[in-house]
Amino acid sequence: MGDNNFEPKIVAFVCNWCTYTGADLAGTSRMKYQSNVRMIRLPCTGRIDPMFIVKAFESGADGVLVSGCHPGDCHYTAGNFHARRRWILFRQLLKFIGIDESRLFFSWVSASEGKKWVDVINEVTDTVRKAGPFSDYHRINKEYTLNG
Amino acid sequence: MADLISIVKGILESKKVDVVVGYTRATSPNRTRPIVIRNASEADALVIDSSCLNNLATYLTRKENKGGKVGIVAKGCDVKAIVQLIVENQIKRENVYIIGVKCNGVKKGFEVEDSKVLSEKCLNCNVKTPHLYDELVEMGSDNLSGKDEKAELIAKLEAMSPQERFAFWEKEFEKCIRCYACRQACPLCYCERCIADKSMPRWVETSATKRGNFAWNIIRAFHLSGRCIGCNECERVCPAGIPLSLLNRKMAMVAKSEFGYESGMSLDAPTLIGTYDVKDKEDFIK
Amino acid sequence: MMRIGVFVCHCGENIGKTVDCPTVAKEVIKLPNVVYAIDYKYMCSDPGQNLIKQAIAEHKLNAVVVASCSPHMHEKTFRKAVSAAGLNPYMCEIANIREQCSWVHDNVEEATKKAIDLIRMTVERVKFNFPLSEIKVPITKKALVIGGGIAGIQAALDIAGAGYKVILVEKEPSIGGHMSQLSETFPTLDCSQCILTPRMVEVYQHPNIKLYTYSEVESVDGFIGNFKVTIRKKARYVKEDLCTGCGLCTQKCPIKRAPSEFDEGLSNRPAIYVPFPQAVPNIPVIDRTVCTYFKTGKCQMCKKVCGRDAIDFEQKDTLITEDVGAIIVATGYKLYKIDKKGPDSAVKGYGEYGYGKYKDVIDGLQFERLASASGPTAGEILRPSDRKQPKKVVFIQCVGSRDPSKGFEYCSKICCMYTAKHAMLYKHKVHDGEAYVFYMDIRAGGKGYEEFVRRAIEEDHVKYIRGRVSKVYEKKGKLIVKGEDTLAGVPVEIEADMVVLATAIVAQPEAAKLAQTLGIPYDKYGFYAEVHPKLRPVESSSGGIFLAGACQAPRDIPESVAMASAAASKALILFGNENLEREPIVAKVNESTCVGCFYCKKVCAYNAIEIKELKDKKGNLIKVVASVNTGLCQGCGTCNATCPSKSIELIGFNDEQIFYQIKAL
Amino acid sequence: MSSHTAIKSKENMTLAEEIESLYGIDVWRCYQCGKCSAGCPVRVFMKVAPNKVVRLVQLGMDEEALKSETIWICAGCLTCSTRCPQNFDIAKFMDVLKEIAIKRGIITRKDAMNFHRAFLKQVEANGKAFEFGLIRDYKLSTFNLFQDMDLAPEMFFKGKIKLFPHKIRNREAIKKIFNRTNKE
Amino acid sequence: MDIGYYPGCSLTGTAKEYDQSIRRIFSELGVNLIEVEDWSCCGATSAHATNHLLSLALPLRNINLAKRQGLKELFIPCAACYNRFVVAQYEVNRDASVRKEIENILEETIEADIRIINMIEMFEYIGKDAITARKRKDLKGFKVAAYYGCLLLRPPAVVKFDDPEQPSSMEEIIRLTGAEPIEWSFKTECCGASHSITNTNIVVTLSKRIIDDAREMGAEAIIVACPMCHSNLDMRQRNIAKVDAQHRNMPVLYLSELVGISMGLDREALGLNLHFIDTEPVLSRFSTAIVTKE
Repeated sequence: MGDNNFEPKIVAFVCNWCTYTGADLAGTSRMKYQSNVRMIRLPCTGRIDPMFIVKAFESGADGVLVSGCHPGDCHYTAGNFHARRRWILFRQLLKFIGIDESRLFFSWVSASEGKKWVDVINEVTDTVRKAGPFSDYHRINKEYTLNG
Repeated sequence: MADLISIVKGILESKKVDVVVGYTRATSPNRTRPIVIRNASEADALVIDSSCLNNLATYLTRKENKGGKVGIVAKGCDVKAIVQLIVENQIKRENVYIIGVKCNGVKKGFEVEDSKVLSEKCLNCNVKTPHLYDELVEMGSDNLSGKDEKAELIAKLEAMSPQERFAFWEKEFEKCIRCYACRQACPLCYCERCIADKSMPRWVETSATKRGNFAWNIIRAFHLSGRCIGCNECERVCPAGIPLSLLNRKMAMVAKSEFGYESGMSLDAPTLIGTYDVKDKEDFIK
Repeated sequence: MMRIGVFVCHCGENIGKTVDCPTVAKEVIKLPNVVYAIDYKYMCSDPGQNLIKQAIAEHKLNAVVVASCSPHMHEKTFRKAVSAAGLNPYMCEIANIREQCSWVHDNVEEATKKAIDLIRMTVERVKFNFPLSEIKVPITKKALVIGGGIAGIQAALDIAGAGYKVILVEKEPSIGGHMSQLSETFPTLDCSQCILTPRMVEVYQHPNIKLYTYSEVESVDGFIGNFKVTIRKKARYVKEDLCTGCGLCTQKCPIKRAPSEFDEGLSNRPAIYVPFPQAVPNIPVIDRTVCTYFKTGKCQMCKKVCGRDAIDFEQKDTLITEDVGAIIVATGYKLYKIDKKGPDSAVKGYGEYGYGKYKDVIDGLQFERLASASGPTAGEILRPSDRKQPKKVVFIQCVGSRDPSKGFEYCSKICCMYTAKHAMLYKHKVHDGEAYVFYMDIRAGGKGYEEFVRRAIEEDHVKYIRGRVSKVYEKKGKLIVKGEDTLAGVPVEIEADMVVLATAIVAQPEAAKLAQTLGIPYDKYGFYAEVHPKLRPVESSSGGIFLAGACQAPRDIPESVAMASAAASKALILFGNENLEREPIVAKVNESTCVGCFYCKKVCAYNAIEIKELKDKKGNLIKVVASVNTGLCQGCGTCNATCPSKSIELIGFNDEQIFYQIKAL
Repeated sequence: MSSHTAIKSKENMTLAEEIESLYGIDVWRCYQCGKCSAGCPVRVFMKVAPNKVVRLVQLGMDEEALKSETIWICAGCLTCSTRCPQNFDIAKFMDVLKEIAIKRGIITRKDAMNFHRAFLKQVEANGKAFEFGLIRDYKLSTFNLFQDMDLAPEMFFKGKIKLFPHKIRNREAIKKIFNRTNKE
Repeated sequence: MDIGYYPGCSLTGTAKEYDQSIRRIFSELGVNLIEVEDWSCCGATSAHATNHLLSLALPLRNINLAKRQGLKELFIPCAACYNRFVVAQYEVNRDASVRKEIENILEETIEADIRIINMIEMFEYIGKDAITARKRKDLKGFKVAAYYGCLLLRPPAVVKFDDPEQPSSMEEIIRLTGAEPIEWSFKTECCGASHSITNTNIVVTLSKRIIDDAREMGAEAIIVACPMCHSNLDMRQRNIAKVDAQHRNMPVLYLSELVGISMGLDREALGLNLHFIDTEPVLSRFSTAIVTKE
């Protein structure tokens, strides 16, 4: 599926202290990566609400990336631990509903891992590009129900 | 073992409780409905048998009951809900007087005259004798039986491709008319202002669009993850017949397999959300 | 009605090269509520900032979006600018189109498109910003200094000198750190202990400094201005208040052959010992791993001879808690122990240099002890194997440093200098001796450093050979050093009597653990990370925690001292204020919808959620809700994401702001 | 491939670029510490030290590098690669230079080359090495018939050298391998 | 116990005593060596020195043969072959494109997951107890130098065998026989095998340094686990003698021979008579008569 000139729309929810800083580092080191991802900066992965992910798909995202500090490195000591537990559940729920690993991604990227950020972005972008447009969700975004 | 009615009379007269929530015979003979007993004289209306399907715990968080002392007739599954409510600071243990019911399973629906079909929620029951109570009463057995079609369906869904699963739910959620009966019946949906009613911002589209229905059903299932005690009231009351218990049960399975957690079982066990283990699995995180 | 201005920065070529800024400005002006948009070469420059101020006035802007570099760079700058123009600073948001756009993409079209998207999203977000004002938090004007090396000593003295209390925690029995082990110091060759000891004593006697030696930081709670620290005071088995430091116990202790840490194993010490004569405090400690009493339950010689009954075998570790407002981390470094093989022992270790196999192959600190007047040879250069004077000594640099395959990529920085010093000291002590130094590059970029190295070469005739040594092996009692002079392009073999390895400077083994206790980031080597490599070199990314000395990267003495004073001044700047002004990014409860399930309380790492009872006028309870202690709340927003009914929201990152940012995707 | 190597056609590649693109060896890793030369057991037999050969390639003096006898004197003992602080596989680098030198017909040490040819000839023909044939062919190629002749009879007597090669059954497979690996 | 066996060319010729001793002792130890069907040469130095692909294709052909025979482990006593095999396996497992290339050359898919075992690992594999149990003669007082050479240890990241600079595994096997390994500095130095025929002078120089150091450190014999090292150190002593009048012969034994002797096996059976340097002077004191232990 997915025509070759399809450019996926991807949104990344990242924590301000690790991943966002790591992404800045990738910039200052002039590394290059694909331009499909739109970043939304949050203080901590703990702040990332499952509703954000739903909303992202509702807003036409083909893929969503969630990224923050490595376990133990959380600027707020435990935000990422709570986030991780939340994701374990939420991700299984979405999977059960039909939103799988080719749409939803998670990573730990520290402030010093500019290179890793580049790799993650490219990998995510390639995966989503391969999976093609999230036509399922795009459809329900448009269609009304019988009762609607 | 003392009988229900005398217990209820006793606790009302001794002012142990202000009200008692229980079951009474409904218009059709093979079904019951909830009843709130305020004085001993009314207690004779109470019944307890295999048609006492409802989870009365949902009445405990009703505004009008808050504060006061409530007596409640509760099967094991209902007690799970009570436990969860206590854990989540919605009621105080000392304010609820639990009349536990030793239960051999309740009937599935009332469609059929004198149905012998066992309700699905009873199939894997691990609390036939409630795990928390102040008084214990017995419910007669009319050896019901049934098979767990939902379990099979879950397995079937898991075997499907994501697209197929999506299609399945698209078809189901399409039926949703957003009456929120599921929410109303759920003992653990006690929020005074549900996120679905929040307008700034409007996370969940109110009109019954496909998008809105997905959002609602996803968030409902997620908010109950690690909390749902599996009474299936949501599914029972759903006028559109959406198999909501699939979602709840799936998440309960995840909670069990990932964290060995089962909700509503203990007053002092930590909640699933709100705690963490440094060693939580993260094989899915890059 | 929102009137938003968008300011697109070229950052010279940095953004302008890959993002078509004029087009971006033309595009974003079309966005609803955007009433003004302009691009400019340098928005952060004075004219750039004035541009913003004027626009705010002329176009009655009530919100501003600056599309420029990372908010970590200039968010503060621009927020200052807008507030100067009478707008609330929190009505200004940054769209990062440099670090996360122009610098990481080549394709102008794509980059421009992305820039527009990012701005659109930020514009939507800023519509839901509202004016905020800083939160005031009181400050505990007392500092904790972790590590009693030269950096910690300097920082403690500076802060104490300014009249504030200091808690100094040192994990060893005495303060002094590595500097107390050194013989002379480059480039002046003044005696290390002669300049250090007075400082150590000053610390000990200073009325404002409370010294905890043989102690470690157990846990740290709280935040800038208000830390609560728990210190573990390890059992010394000697009552500090009674001991006079007479030293009788150490003389009488029957155990004599425990390897001395201070002498890097080149000499022995008793089981009850003072690490070195000038130790501060001059109070012994019992090493229970070798003490006969602890092993067999017999002996107690020290107890018998102690006139003050200061020995206490029953002593236990004690936990002390202290409130401090600032923390200075000065935990220093370790030398890479090259005989230890790495996890993948097939590829790690330096077997080719025979360290640990040949007695006369030693490391830099061991040579310091050999050269030190207070050392095991009283400053005479005698090789460990037979205590003979080595006539030919080879110094090998970059052992473990600049070596990705077996050691670490980085340069350890100080080895070039101390090796030159070692060679020089050796030549001064052994006039007829020969000193060879194998080096890759000589890095002597400090005041008087290059001159110092030249002196070693020109006056003391130390022979510098450019090339890494491949192997050291024993033959007929000599250590054969196989090298190549890469300048002459000829192989060289030297029959040496002793070989000194300038091993890499590495982070303390416990560094990562402490970092996690403190909640400060560290690099992959375990060195602590500064917020900004150039402009904020002594600040960790956690407010109120500052870095000094070699715990941040390999540092020499002058640098460590400079960092220490810098870190001290950072703490003093903090103490200069009565209150701390904190960003108002804190959680807020909607009491009308909160049902008091307190999941927010469960996930809060700062105990910032308190239980609040709502009562009616008659005073009867309406309901119980959560409420936020803004002093404790650090603004992570975990509560916000956890709350099922969204009855608690993080100001500055509230649901609406994020919602519309996503919606504008 | 590291960022500083632009994609070029093989023809107009420098030697450095060629060995990086074809063999994944990045000569820029080498920072000329000389540890390879320092430990090289056959260093004394070389006019140009191993690290210098790398340097020549870094400087784009490709001819000089390929012409240096060093690459042929290398005994392939891997001491250099094992100790290189930069994880630069010099031994492989030497092999690669030999391979390229052969392709370009720059062979400064005929003896080594002839030996390899002779050896592989036997393998190609029989599927196994055949000392007698090897030594015979090699000696003929060097016209140094008498070297080691004192050892030969004894080896023969000890049955260490056979007069006739032991051939494997599936020699076709071997032929195929040789043909396919000898492209260009 | 069954185990795959790849002798390699040398063991059918110049190093036949190595093969002989191996077959002898392992039959004693109840190990059944299953020779790879129709195995071919690994290409040795000549291949990897001149043709990268060839140097990978040749060993991998044999690995595939072994796999097809259903072998899980492959014992390769020749250090040179061992090295070529391990490297080839490593290369294709590391780089998919290389794998593809070789698969095209061989016209067959490669499953390079066979466990390759060198001489020393082989002894560790069958278990030190098994060896001690079968010991009939204690070689106490026999001072030997364990010589590893190059190809058992390097490149360390690939062979992942022993500490490349200070190895000790061979010494442990030697100690089982009662012989006493000496500490010396040349155990990993190269003997220049690849130049054996082309540049005898190089070989002579390198071998001489090795032998001299061994003798200085008090060794009566050198123990090797590589036919290349053996033919150099053993055969080339003739040439050394030519350039160094003082040269005294230093017997060079294969590890398998040493173990064989400690088992009290017949020296002819172990092929000791095929050495160039007579081993009798150092071995005569351990009579061949089998001392069965009570």
